[in-house]
Amino acid sequence: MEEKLTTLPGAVSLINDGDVVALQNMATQAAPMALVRELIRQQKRELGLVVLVGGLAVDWLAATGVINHLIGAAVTMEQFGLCQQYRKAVEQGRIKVEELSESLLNARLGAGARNLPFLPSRGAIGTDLIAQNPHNLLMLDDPFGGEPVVACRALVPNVALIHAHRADRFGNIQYEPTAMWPDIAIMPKAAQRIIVSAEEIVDSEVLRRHPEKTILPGFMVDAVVEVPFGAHPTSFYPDYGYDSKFHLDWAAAARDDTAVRNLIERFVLGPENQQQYMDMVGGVETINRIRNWEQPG
Amino acid sequence: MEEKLTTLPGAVSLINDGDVVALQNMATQAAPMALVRELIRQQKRELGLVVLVGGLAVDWLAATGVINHLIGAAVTMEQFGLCQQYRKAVEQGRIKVEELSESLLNARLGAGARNLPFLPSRGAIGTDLIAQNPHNLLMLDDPFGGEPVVACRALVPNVALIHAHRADRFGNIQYEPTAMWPDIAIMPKAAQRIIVSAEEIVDSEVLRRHPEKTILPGFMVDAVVEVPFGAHPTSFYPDYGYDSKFHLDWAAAARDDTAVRNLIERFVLGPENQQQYMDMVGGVETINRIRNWEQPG
Amino acid sequence: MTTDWRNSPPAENYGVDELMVTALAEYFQDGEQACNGMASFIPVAAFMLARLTHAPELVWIASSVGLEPRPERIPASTLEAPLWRDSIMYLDQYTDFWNFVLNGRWITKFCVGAAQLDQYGNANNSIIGEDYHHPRVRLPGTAGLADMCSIGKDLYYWNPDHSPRSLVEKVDYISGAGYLDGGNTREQLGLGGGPRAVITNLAVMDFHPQSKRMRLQSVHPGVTVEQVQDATGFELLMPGTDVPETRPPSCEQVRLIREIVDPNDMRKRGMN
Amino acid sequence: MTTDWRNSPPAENYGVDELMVTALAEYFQDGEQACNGMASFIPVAAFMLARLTHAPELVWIASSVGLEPRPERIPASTLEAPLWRDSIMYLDQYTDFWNFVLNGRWITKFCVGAAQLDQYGNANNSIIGEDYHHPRVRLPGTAGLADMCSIGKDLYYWNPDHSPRSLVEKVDYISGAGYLDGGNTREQLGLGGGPRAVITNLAVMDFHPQSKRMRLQSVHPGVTVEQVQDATGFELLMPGTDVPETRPPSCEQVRLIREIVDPNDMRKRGMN
Repeated sequence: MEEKLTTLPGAVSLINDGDVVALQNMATQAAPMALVRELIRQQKRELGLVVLVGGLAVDWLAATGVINHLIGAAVTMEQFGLCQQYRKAVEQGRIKVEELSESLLNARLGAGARNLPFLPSRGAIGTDLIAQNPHNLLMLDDPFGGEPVVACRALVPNVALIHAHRADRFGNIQYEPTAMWPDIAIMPKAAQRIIVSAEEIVDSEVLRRHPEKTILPGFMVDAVVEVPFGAHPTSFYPDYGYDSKFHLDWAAAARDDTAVRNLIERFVLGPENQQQYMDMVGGVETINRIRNWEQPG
Repeated sequence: MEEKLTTLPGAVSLINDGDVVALQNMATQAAPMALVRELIRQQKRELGLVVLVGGLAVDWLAATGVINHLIGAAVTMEQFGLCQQYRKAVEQGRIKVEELSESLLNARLGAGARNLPFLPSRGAIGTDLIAQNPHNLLMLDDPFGGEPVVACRALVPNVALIHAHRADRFGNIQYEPTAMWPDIAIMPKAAQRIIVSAEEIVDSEVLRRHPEKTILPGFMVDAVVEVPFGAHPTSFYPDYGYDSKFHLDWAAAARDDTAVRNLIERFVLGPENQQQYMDMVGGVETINRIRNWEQPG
Repeated sequence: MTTDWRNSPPAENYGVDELMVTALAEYFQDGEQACNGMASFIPVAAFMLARLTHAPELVWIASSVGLEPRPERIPASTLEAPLWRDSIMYLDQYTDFWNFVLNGRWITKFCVGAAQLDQYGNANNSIIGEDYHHPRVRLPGTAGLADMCSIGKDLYYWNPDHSPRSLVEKVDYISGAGYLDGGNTREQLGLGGGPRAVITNLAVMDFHPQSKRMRLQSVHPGVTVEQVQDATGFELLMPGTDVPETRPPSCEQVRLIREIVDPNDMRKRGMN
Repeated sequence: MTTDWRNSPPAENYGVDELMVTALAEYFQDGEQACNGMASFIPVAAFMLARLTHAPELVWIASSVGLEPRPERIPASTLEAPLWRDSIMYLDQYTDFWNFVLNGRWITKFCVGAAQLDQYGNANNSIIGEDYHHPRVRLPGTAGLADMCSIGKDLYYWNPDHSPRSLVEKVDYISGAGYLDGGNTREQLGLGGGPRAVITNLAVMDFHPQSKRMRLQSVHPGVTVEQVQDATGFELLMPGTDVPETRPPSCEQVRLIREIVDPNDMRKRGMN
């Protein structure tokens, strides 16, 4: 099997300015945050993002000018509120948004994965989403005489970024049983390249003990990197919960550009590796807190 | 939760003459054979079958006049050869066949599951399958200007019959990691009713230990029956292998109507319950053999 | 867990959050399936309460992930694992949940919060302003709302801040189809289901069967019809008779909410 | 497992089954993905042999279920668990395998057996006879063949019984699209890929680049061109030069097939 193991800089160097990047992310869950920080460190520009529900990662990428458009169903940090940097960028016209409902996004990605020109959905009929987006969404008559559908044009992201529980050095990717959102179930299958960070790199023999947990075969994966706590500050069930303190600090700062710059400098640009990052965000104290899924209130 | 536990006769009494029945079956694998035998005992008539790849079950149902049409991608017992009773019935015009490729069948069932009028595929373009079947397959232009697709009309079977590893009395169905063919992954989701036989009925607490193994929620399932070795003589990984001896005996008899009647009488109509059936097919000797996946040659 | 909730007298002390929970819970019955999404403390409390009282057979799919979970109490997120980890089944979103939802036979009722809701029950969670590409406010986005609104579901809107900002004559952007321009304009698109009720901190509304305009159904105890109308950005239709009072929670319902379902008062986070 | 297969001399004693395995194995290279279906002993032996010799990085998806399995030997079924149970990944058919296959970037070569194959590489596994609803012979059905033939795959037909019954001028029913009526008729439907080679017990054939008619590529040692033509139900095109001989298996290849890959001679079950 072909070697896919590399470093964070090496993995992210596979991404080009202008790429459309599918990002695993559900509000406060399971985002490949170490890969996202590396995107910022490498000063990528004019990226498009594909998200089901983007969270803090989107706010960071908006704050640092990495992205200029977003295709997705929502951007929010759930109980930590809206993503203020993203919101401001959209309001100022710096980020264009192609808003899709979940079924329309799933259909666009499903078509991309299966090399179909489109897949139909019956969701979102009657909303403004469809008339807004004639390039990718068209009403289509049912050839069998039933109700019309929304034809959703195939979406093929250039890259998918995901975080996984474990992988081998050949890019076979395993995931523990958890909420399998479409961002992990269909985005990578639609993308041209797949970059994975994993909590741990293990011997292939470990994967063979549970072949049902393998979600992506090595031949589909372009790069894999070992990054413990690579989803911090988002949660990564069952390993660790989201970091409330970190999210609250960001939410408190995110309307203030200076405060934002300081946080980005401190947590994104400052640490030279994951170990330094984890020390910076609280080290063992934080690790113990998120491992116990302790949340304030 | 609502009680779904019943008996084989009770479960199969939910099926009406003329129903279209989706049958889990891959050549020699994982067919709900106890439910199939009960269909024959209850002398159901004019059933349609939906199969991905039908095997011995289809031959039994053809031999006993239970089915008069079949929608599927193939019927074969792999190394045990073609299903001769089915073959003869088709050649004599007693069973009509709507032959679909796997991607077309998946598309028809996927549309049925998701309440869409159709789903597209690019499979089978250029074959005679499409012109043969204008009621359910139509070439359709891509509204975005790309290549045309085959629109595959939604298929909603009246009933899906499946065999599972375990279930609770409320119809929550669990499956061990194995080959998840489309007959288990999409057929039940498309069907109006679901009838399940399971190797064992367990307390719901047992299911909670592995929620990722639950493949169907109780609210979708209409009836569940405990039938140990309910897939015999097909295999049911990891529990037991296919019964080569049984398949060979059937294959040797299947061109001879008298021999077929004798086997049906002996194995299908004779035994009054699963215990008697298992005794009839060789009891402990057979059980030990199939548990060890021992195959001749 | 059996409690004498049927004979429990009306509570004297309760919060409007608790009243919203009990009002919403009434719509969910045995044999139905309910699911919740993000930041949905009021619906989650309503489902959990319904299961403890009148609808023990209500199926709950927590976070649209976990079937029949048993969280000890409502945690700080209605999307994260503490809510659903102890489940009978984990639903894969792409292959399970969306198949079940789109099928049309299951999960026929859906609870929604919307930044704007108009007199025909159209919902907006996308943008405030005139220009989609330069909005005055970028809202989170439609997520699954646009789907739920167009695939035959009955929709129950909860709104903890009944105001002319949130209940508007016309939404700036339709990110969830209600009755569109009213009358039969929704039916003409072949859409079943639709908005059924709007439960706010002041009142409960439904929709007129023909015109599909929003109609006052009941006012909460202590709230006047005038207060409701003043807080609404369009003219509410009135019911044929006098406007009744929303049934207050019973003592037992309040006890269950406070002691069992939500001792950490997460539902108050849903309130403004 | 490293063996000196590169310098191994041609075998003197080998069966045509072993020659078919080595001929098919040549088409599969490092970095590609191969999958097999039912009763596919010759292709499975070819993949396993290729991985032991020239293509150690050939990815194998056994039974279209199991990624990189390590069966001790070929079992009695190429679809059942003994082949794939020791895998790195179990591919769910509906959500994994068909997504990967349809995607077009992976699993670009597919091995096929067909009851009838015609001069343009159209395949029939459906019916023999004139009347689809009253066929003379009901064959098993197309299974995944119709898909593989239309979604841009390169197709490799194996046929252990080269005869006018199996190689026919025109198939009774097209259950797998080859070059249709030849020339550019396949391209006109927007179909990429197509039949690349036909490996029988007598010869190897390919297809003429323009006319798309089947063309003799090599005859197996000891077989004459006349024998091949006599056993074919239509006129075979001839290569520009003399018809070469199919390369026989090497001693080491034969040893690997007999001792490691298939000591139970399952591949002979694929022979008539």
